Parts: sequence; structure tokens; C-alpha cells
Amino acid sequence: MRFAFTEDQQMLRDTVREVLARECTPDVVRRAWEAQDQGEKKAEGPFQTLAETGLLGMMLSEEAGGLGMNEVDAALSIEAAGYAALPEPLIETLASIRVLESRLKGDGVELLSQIAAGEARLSLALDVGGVVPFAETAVLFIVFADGRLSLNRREEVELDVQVSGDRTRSVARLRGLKAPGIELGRGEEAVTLRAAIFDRAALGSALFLNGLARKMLELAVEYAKDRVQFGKPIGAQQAVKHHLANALIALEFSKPLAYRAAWTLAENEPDYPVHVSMAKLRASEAARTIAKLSLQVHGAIGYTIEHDLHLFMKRAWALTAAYGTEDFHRARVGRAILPEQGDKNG
Amino acid sequence: MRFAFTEDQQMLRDTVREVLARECTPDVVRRAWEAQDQGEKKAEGPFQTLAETGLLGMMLSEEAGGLGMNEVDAALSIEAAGYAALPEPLIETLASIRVLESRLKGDGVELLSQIAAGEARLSLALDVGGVVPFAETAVLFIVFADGRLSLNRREEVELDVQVSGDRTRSVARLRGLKAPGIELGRGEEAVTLRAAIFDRAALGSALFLNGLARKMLELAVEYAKDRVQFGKPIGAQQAVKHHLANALIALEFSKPLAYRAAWTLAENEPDYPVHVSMAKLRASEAARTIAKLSLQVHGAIGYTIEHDLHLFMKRAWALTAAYGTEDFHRARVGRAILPEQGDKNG
Amino acid sequence: MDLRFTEKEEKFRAECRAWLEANVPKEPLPSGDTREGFDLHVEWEKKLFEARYAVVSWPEEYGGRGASLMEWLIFEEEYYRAGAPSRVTQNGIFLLAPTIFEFGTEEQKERILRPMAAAEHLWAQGWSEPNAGSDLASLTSTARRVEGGWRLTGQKTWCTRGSFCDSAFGLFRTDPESERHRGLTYFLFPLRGEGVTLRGVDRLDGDEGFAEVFLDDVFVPDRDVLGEVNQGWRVAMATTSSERGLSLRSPGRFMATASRLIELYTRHRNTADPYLRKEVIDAYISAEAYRYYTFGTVTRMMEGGEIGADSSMNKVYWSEMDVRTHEAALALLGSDFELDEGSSDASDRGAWLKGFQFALAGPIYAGTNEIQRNIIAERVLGLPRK
Amino acid sequence: MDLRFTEKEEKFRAECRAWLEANVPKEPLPSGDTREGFDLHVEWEKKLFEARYAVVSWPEEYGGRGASLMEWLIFEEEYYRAGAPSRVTQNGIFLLAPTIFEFGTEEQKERILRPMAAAEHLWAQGWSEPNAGSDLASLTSTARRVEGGWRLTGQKTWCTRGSFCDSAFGLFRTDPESERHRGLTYFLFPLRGEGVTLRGVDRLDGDEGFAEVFLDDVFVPDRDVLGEVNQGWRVAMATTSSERGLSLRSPGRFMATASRLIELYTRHRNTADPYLRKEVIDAYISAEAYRYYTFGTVTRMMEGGEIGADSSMNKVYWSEMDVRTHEAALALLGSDFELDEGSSDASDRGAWLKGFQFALAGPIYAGTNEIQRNIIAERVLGLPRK
Repeated sequence: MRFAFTEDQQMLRDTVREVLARECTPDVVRRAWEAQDQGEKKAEGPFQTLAETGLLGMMLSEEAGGLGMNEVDAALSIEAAGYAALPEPLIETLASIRVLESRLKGDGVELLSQIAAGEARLSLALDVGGVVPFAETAVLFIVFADGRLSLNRREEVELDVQVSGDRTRSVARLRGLKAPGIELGRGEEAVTLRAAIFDRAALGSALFLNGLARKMLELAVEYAKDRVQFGKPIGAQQAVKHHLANALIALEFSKPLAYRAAWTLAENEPDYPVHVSMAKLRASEAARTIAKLSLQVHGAIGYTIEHDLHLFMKRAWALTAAYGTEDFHRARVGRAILPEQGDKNG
Repeated sequence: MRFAFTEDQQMLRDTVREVLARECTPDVVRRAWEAQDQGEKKAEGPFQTLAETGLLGMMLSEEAGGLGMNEVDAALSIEAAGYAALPEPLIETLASIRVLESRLKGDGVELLSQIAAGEARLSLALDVGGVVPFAETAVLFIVFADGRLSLNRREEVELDVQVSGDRTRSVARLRGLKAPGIELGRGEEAVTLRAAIFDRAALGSALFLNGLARKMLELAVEYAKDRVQFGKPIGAQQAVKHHLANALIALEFSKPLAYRAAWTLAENEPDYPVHVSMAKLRASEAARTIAKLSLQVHGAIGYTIEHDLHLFMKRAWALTAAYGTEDFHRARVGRAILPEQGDKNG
Repeated sequence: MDLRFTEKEEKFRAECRAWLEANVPKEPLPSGDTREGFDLHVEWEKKLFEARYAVVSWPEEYGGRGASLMEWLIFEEEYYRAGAPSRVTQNGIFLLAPTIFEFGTEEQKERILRPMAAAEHLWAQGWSEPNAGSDLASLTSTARRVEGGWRLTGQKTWCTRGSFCDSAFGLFRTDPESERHRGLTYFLFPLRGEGVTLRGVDRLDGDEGFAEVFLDDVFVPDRDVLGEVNQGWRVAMATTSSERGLSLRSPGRFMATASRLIELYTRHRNTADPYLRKEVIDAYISAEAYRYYTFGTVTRMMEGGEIGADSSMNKVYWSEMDVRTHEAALALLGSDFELDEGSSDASDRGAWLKGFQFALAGPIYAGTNEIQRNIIAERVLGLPRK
Repeated sequence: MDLRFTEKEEKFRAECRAWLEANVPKEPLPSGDTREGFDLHVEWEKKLFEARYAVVSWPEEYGGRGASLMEWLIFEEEYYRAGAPSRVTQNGIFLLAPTIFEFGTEEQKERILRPMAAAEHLWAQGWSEPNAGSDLASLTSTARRVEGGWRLTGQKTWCTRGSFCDSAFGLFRTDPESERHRGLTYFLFPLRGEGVTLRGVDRLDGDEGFAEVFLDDVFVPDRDVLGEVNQGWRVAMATTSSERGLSLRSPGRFMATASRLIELYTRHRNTADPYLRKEVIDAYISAEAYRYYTFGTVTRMMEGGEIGADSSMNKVYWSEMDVRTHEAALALLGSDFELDEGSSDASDRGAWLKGFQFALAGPIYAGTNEIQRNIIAERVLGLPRK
């Protein structure tokens, strides 16, 4: 039993952090917000630079130009992306690229390199009637519909544009397919592949949420040190201290569950879904709690969209409901550890 | 709409308070504890004095020697009894004495006066298999068993002695009846009478809990003012202040629900059960919360049985489960305001 | 104790209900915290005033009905039950007006109250400054004595709907030597004209809810001093107590939210996690507790009592109840949680997400809940300050 | 990261499990915090020591197995899983021993450690004084220099199982001029003999869990000073950090509680309110989170890291988790909630009510959670002290 990351994994995280600290500042995230609000086409930005570090394709085999890495290798980098509120489909790309590699043949293989290079943005549409993120900026979608899993170009997918509380997500409702696209699987196989992608996206969301939570906490800590009221920094007030201590505790006891889930996925442990569910549930709860505490510490300034906090808070809210709500994941844990109650509720 | 008590009602409360402040000090409650622990027969005490004020029989008609008063008139006095942790079946007596008056005839009427005089202690055994309080000190029991409601002497009731966390309650399990006793009702009528008593006992528990909560809060406030650590009273620490503010809020928003429920019972409003349930639920939650906060403020000293806090805390815990648990009462409110979910859970 | 409404109260309720049912816009208005929505809300307010429902508890001479506080609660219950528009006049009628009634001159009452209630003159609050939020007494905006009045200079912030209003009220330092609570004066000041610059600030939910107000030597005549010069703190405290206490958050609002939650639950109950039933029941009970707590407060006030520091309990309770109620609603919405008001598919037009964001401001504004808990502990429970 | 246990670890686990299954008393012992129960627990401890399971992580020379910290966690998991008796040696082996390993002389190690582990010499802690609880540095008990040693005078309180133990450890003021953290010395002192008076204090759950210790000029030889004279605070802090951190509350304990809760739920699920399912799942996840958090801490420590102020997070987390888990259990018990251990009908022999009362001490002892949160805020997050 060794529950820690390797130096290589930490170095990758540091690289990703540096790139994002430089290229995905809050102002960049804010521009993505404003671009969506005004219906502008998405500007180029940090996603390409990240792709250049090899992050997007890291889980591909070496033959496919990747590094043959796994979910544990990627975990800290996804967290770092959350810390920067990267407004790009990183979770979606990392969750599915290995499934794509295993299924794409012929011309399709070229798509893989475009995805890994950050040139072709990929999103997930895993439920008809479900909310699809990055519907405006992605050009490729993995779609689960009519018992098939397929890779489709945007024009092949019937998407009904909606508005997320977090504008950078440019969400839409999946109504169905207009054209079949490249089939990745059908029947049982499609269900299995979809599940593999869904659970990886849920884990990715958990890690991303933990990163967002860390950032919201840090913003509050900095503010509490700087903001003076009643002749001293508000962070000297015990109530503020305890809010922030509670935020830290929520975060620190969420992270181990996410790391463990990453390991079960990397090792393909048969019970990985329950571990993913614990991770996603706790990360969602922690992020909601920390958003609330951070806002409370900021006071009115945090309640404006001029301040950066809302960029992280709204992403967090959106991700708590993406790839399985808290209730979905709790119920899944319940089914694994408890007998059924009556004929439902399980 | 006038939501306040009359001067008469407040005067009665003040009288009860004075009697109890003198005759039901924490030391008296403690002796009741110790007497039970050592299997001693219960000493005489505050119950008789209370009876002399007319409290026990106040709800009887004037013909029966009472004051013809109702649940609103009694409410503040029950709260005052809770504040003193009176170790006597006051809730039980007040909940049932009017039903008894309506049913007892002939020789039975003499029992009424004995109950009202505090000479014959009365308890409630409303469920076979349920927990019966004051099983050792009461001489009369209202028993609901086999579709009958009856008044029985102790020797007629099959009681299996148990131990409560609060020793003053001297609880037992009701197994059944050994002799029929005086029948108060059977069939539908018994069910109706039992419900009338049950709801009044649940309301009485809510009021008593609010009184206990007030006392636990006051003990903590006094301690926080006196106890010096780090060169100042611990009550100057913001964390302690906020604990106690939270305790007060929990209490103050519990009380109106109890008073309203008392009014609906006094007026025999058809929806009184839902109001009783709201009152009992919130009083239980508030008392549990305040017990926890008060203990936390006291620290180790509150964790001993030498300190008075535990006398109030353990009574509170016991009463949260008496005459309907929190879940029972919440479910009852749910049935009144919500559609059913599936085929159970309602 | 008599928990039946009197005949008079019931009649008043029936009148309110009938008028509201006939007059409340069928489609919800756009947010009153946007330019477009504000104008529509002002129209609505004028209609309300014409029907004498704008300020039912005020004396008739100022456009009210001289209704009792209990009747005001009844009006509020009906108002929220009917889903009527939020009140863009509220900072005037709930925060400023009580202060004018208590401290204003006859001339001020005559001049200010009726146009305020009629939505002819719109008022914003100007309490906070960038460095004086929770710590209001640290404010630094100044008023300089000049012939016939004062010259105001400084910056006020978080002025709700400030960009759309005509005037504001707030404290300024009139004694330059003074510190903290002393030497402050309560002024009414213009939000347009020479020396005034406004900057709109978008709120969390995207509406331009706030304004920053920059004042550069803005002239205010003597008649716009409220209460005595250098006594502003005492005058202002009367107002903040009504902000925190009864006025702003009447039970009707939370009862209406609880009813909407029950309706939402009813729609979702077959897919909702069973524990959400508990959350819904608890939300309902909380609103009921708040309602009866308030009836108790109002009875006490009608019989000559004061709210005092109890208003802090009130504020902590409703603000936290409101957050929790909205959290239950968002959990019921499941994966549609994030859909905002612009979404065709958003449940109840995105009202829950918007309402949630608004609810999150509750524990912050009108004195943070941390400050309120200090007040409860120190003034109600008597714990030591230091 | 490798979350499989190594072959060595698995083998160790299997050995522990086999021995515990064969040896743990079938019927739970009476509480170790009563006279009768204490003696039975000491018997059990001796058996544990003979099998070399008393202190698996200690060097073999003191009766341990030189097990790794990870193996210690495994042992603890198995120990609680087997429902083995609570450890009446724990204040010695978890609080005092780490300090002796770090600060003790060779003579002290030789003399003290093995009898402590063997339950031949029982240790109680003597941290608190009546006026020095959370504020430990305000203690006033003194030690006066005499020929060959010191004379201790003062009063110590909340000495867990003090009435039954042989010795205690605590701080005394050796420099009469000193204040607060300075001038204190860490002493080992007798709980029997001349000048020592003990008074048992009954705990919330009725057990005589505490003692007050009155010391009147009690002689302690120089060899019973731990660490340097006047350096007691620094020496003690090493111990309180292990009390708050890893040692006292291993994940095994909470995993076992979560398992028992699941079992209780399984028995009651048809009558339990549906929301309790949520509480049970959350309790399980909390225990899992604590387990993996601890694996992370232990990995870090095994690779040369320190716990430091993180132990405060640990303490807040487990203590509040423990309360909440017991609250869920009591809700499942319904109207039998109040039945105490003396009741024939009490579920699991009243273990839940007793456990709940014990859990309530968690947020208080070993530094209140309020103090812990201050530490987290100041030392981990860097917030200003004043």
C-alpha cells in the first residue's frame, strides 16, 4: 500500500500548472464567458498549449502518439485544470480518448491526432435528453443514442441550445442524431463503452471540482488576509477562521477518494464504479460547501461578476450535476453496500 | 390574530416557576436519579406542591374540582417544568386527565381527585411493546392493548423493567395486561381516545423539551461568562458566541410551533395532529442541537455527572423519542402536505 | 391567544386577494434589476399605488390604508401567494420611510413619502463604502458645510438598483475630527446631476443589481439632512434594524417559496431521491415556524413592544432557511440544475437557480450573519464583547 | 500509487485476523472505565502483549514487532473488525510512549516501555487542571527542587482511568517566576503513595472514567523528568500532536462503526425513514474517506514526512464523523433510543447510546474542535492570529 503520487506525476502537474497560470488566467476564463454571452466564436488559447505538453493525448498508446499513461498519471493535472477553471473539454477528452483509440480505424485515426493536438474539440452526449457541455465549441461528439455509441461531427447531432449558469460551458440538450457518424459500438458493447467513458468523466469532474474548490478556498484566504474591517483583517475573526478551516477539511477529505477512484480505473478494478461515485459525490458536496463559505467570506464583492470568484463557483455548480448528480452517485454507493429498501429507493 | 399569552397564563407560569425553583432544584432532580439507580422508592417532593397550586387538575371541569382550563393555559407551565427537569409524570397527567374525567364514573371519580392531588401518579402505556415512563413510581396507567383503552393499577399491568439513559424516567416495556382494569373505551372509540391522549403527550413533550433546552442554553451562557481561558471568559470567543446564538435561534423558532399546536388542541381544530407533529419534531431537533452545543461550550466539566447539565441533556434525549420519534412526526407532516412517493415512505 | 384572523382581517385578505388575482401580470416581469425590467416594475408599482396597495400600513395621507402590522403581514402573504412582482420601491418604503416617520420633519414627510410610495421618485440605499462594509462606522465619505447646505464627497457602493433610481440615502462624516460612530450625519442625496458619477456593477446572477456612486462635491440642501447633524449613527440604526428585522422579509415570501418547492417535489417525486422528501417537509415546517414567530413579534409590537436585537435572530433564520430551501429545489432538478433563465428547458424559467443565487446574498447583506450572531450573543444573551 | 497491500502486509493481516478470531472474548467485556471492567481489560492486555500484538509498531526489544506504520493501521483495522476490547493501556502507549521514544533517556526506555506495553504498569494522562483546560499553558501545579528530585504540588483533572492506573504524566511549573509556556517541565509521577489523593469522577455515561488527582508535596526522583527541565512545553507538544493526530483514532475504529451501522440499518430498513438510507451511506463514505486520507498521511510519514498541523484536520473530521454516525444509529433505533446498557431490550447491549455519549466527548478532548480550527486556520492556511 502506497498512497502517493510519483515524482513524474507531480512534475506533469507542475508543468500543467505553469502553462495554465500563464495562459489560463481568470481574465482568459472571463473572456470565454463573455465570448459565449455575445455568441462569439471561441478564441484560441490555453487548450492548444496544453495539447503541446502532451496532456490531451497522454493516455493514448505510444503507437498512437501518446505516452501510454493512465488515470492516476492524469489525476493531478485535471485537478490543476480545475484550479484554473479551464473553459475547455479536458474532462471529456481524457475520459474517452482511449475508447476512441480502441475503436477508430482507417480515416478515423486521423481524428485521434486532431483531438490530441487540441485542434478538434471533443465533447460527450451520453444521454438523449441530457445536458451536453461545450456544444458550441466542440466539433466532435461521442453520442449514445438508440442503443449505439458513435462519434459524430457537430452537424450530425441534433442539439437544442440551452444556457448554463456557467456560460463557458455552452450547453445544449441532446435530442438525437441526424446522421449515424462513425459507429463505436452497439448493443451491450455500446453500453459497456458508454459506462467506461461516463465513469471516467465523473472521475474527471471530481478531480476538476477539487481543483476549483482549492482555488475558491485560496481566493477566500487571500481576501481574508487583506480585507480590513474593525481595525484588523477579517481573517483574524474566529468565525472567518472556522469557515475557512471547514472549507479546507471538506476539500482534504474529498481528495483521497478521487485519487483512489483514479487508481481503480487505471487498474480496471471491477468495483471502480462505486469508488468513482464516492469521489464524485464528495467532490460535489465539498465544492458546494466551499463555494458557499468562500462567498460568505468575500461578502458583497464576491457577489459581483467583476470579481473572479463567480467564474469558479458557477463552474463548480454546473459540474456537481454533470456526469451523475450527487443523488445518482449516492444511490449507486447505496446499491453496492446496502440491501434494498422496499421495491425502490435502491 | 393575536399570538401571545394572557397575563393569567403568564402568572400561572410564574407561580409554577417559583415553586419549582424552590422545590425542584437540580439537587432534587439528582436525588431522583440516585434513588432510581439504587432501587429506592421515590421520595415525596415537588409534585405534591405543584398539585397544591392546582396545576395537575387545572384542566378538569369546575364540577370535578378543576379550573376548566385548556392546553394553552397549561403550555407555559409545562415549559417551566421542563426548565426544572421535573422528574414526575406531569406530561402524562395533563395529557389524559380530561379524557379520564369524561370516562370515569362511580368509584373511578375518586381516582381523579387523587391524580389531581399528586397522590396517585399516572403514566401512559399507549403501545404494547412500547416504552412506558415512570413505570416504578406511577400507581396508575392508561393502557392501550387489545383494542381497548383502560385505566389500570400497576399490579394489573405486565411491565418489563428497562433502564433509560435518564434514570429518573424508570422505564419499562409494556407487555400486556394481567387484569382488565377500568375500561375507558374499546374499538374505534379507544383509538380516538388514545389519539387524543397521545397528541397531548406529544405536545407536552415538545413544551417540556423547549424548557429543557432553555435551561441547557442558560447553563452554557453562565459557564461561558464565568470560565476564563487564555485570559478572558470563553464567552468572549466568537466561536462560543456563535454556538450559543445558534442554540438560541433553534429554541426561539421551535417555541411558536408548540404554542400554535397547543392552541389547535385547545380549540379542537381538526388538523391538530399536523401541528403537534411540527411542534414535537422541531422541539426535539432544537433540544438535541442545544444539548450538543451546551456540552461543547462546557467542555469536560459538562461531560461528568457531577455537573448538572447531564440531568437536562438525558431527559431531552429520552423525550425526543417519546410519544413519536422525529421521523414519526416528520412523516405525519409529510402525509398532510405532500403526495405519497411510491407505495411507502408516506 | 387567538390564532383565527378577525373578521376585519379576513375581509382585508379577501380584498387583497381579489385585487391581486385580477391585476398581477400573468407572465412574470423581467428582473427588476435590469433596465428594461425596472421600468416595467415601476409601471406595476404605480398601479399598486393607485389601488392603495403600495404601502398598506402607512397613514392614508401618504397613500396608505392605515392598516395594522398584522394586516400588513396578511397583505404580504397574499402578495407573494399571487406571484406578484418584486418591489423595486422596497429600499425606499422599507428602509428609508421608517426613518423618515421617526426622525423626519413634517416638510420631509410631505415632500418625500407619497412620491416614494407612488414610484414617482425612486430611492436606493447608500450604506456601504469600499472600506466600510460590515464595519459601517469606518466610513470616510464627507459632507462639508456650505451656505444653505452641504457638499458631499466620497464613494458609496452596493447601491441596489442605484443605476435606475433617483436618489439615495446614507451617512457622511460631517465632523472632520470625528471617529467611528461619532460625527456622522444622515443625508438624502441625488443620484443624478453635477458631481455624481454612477457605475453599474453586475451581480452574481448577471443582473445589473448594484451601482457604485462617486460623489464629487455634490450639493445637498439642509432640508435633505435627516435627523440631527452629527447624530447620523443613531438615526441610521433605526433603519438597519428594520432592514434586518421584520420589514424586508415577510413570512409570505418564504411561504410562497415553500409552496413552490412542494409543487416542484410533486412533479419530481417519482424520480427524486427519497431523502428529498425530508428536505421538502423541513422547508415547509421552517416557513411555518417563521410565520408564527413573526405573528408573535407583530403581536408584541402591536401591543407596544419593540423588536430590538431579536431582529438579528430573524435575519439569520430566514437567510439560512432560504438557502436551504433553494438547495433542495436544485437537488430536485437533478442534471438540469445548471440551466439558467435563458434556457427554453429551464424549470420554472430558471427561477430556482436565480433564486438560489439571490438567496446566497441573504447571509451577507443587511449585516452579515457573523455580525448578527455576535449581536445575538452579546445583546440578547449578554456574553462579553471582549 | 499502489493501493494493493503488499504480500507482506497481507500476510501480517492474515496473522492478526487469525489470532484475534481465536482470542477475542466472545462476550464483550464490561466497560474498561469501571473497576471490574478495568481488571478484565488488563488481563486481556497481558494476553495481547504475550502474543506480541500489544504494540506492533514498537521495536522488538520493547515487546513490539517493528511493524511499519502501514502494518499498524492494518492491525488496527483487524482489531476493531474483531470487536476486540478497548485499550486501557492507550494513554501510555499512544500518548506517553511516543514522547519517551523521542525525548526519553535509555534508562527511561528500558525501565518504562516494556511494563507499559505489558500492562504491568498502567499510565494515565495528567494534562488538564481545573483552570487549565483548552488553555493548557495557564497551569499552576508546581515542582520544587529538592535533593535528588522534585516535590510536586497541585491538582490535575480529567485523568482518564486515573483511579485505576499506577502513574501519570503531565506538566509542572519548575520555574516559579515563569509564565505561560515557559518554565514548565514534563514529569512522570505516581498515582499512589504519600501525598497523592485521588477522587473518581463519573462520566456522562455513568462510568468512573475520570479522576481528579491532588498532589501535596509528592516526591519524584530526577529520573522521572522527561526531556530537559523547563523544556516541558516543547516535549509535551510532541505528545499532544500524536493524541490529536494519527494514534488515538485509527481508521479501523470508524470502519467498524460504519459496518455496525450498516448491519443495524439492514435490520431496521423496513421501518426506517427513507432518509436514513442517506445517512448510512454518508457515514460509510466518511469512514472510507478517513481511511484513505490516513493511508496518505502514513505513506507520507513512512517516506520521511511529518504530520504537523494536519493532525488538527484529522481530529475535527473523525470526531464529528463519529457523532453523526451515532446519531444515525439512534434515529434507526426509534423509540428504543433511550434504552441504556442495563436494559435487557437495548439493541446491541446499549452500545449505540453509550457510543453516542462517548462520541460527544470527541469534539472536546485532546484540544477542542474550536482550538483545532484555529490551528488549521492559522498554521495551515496562514490566517492572522490577531
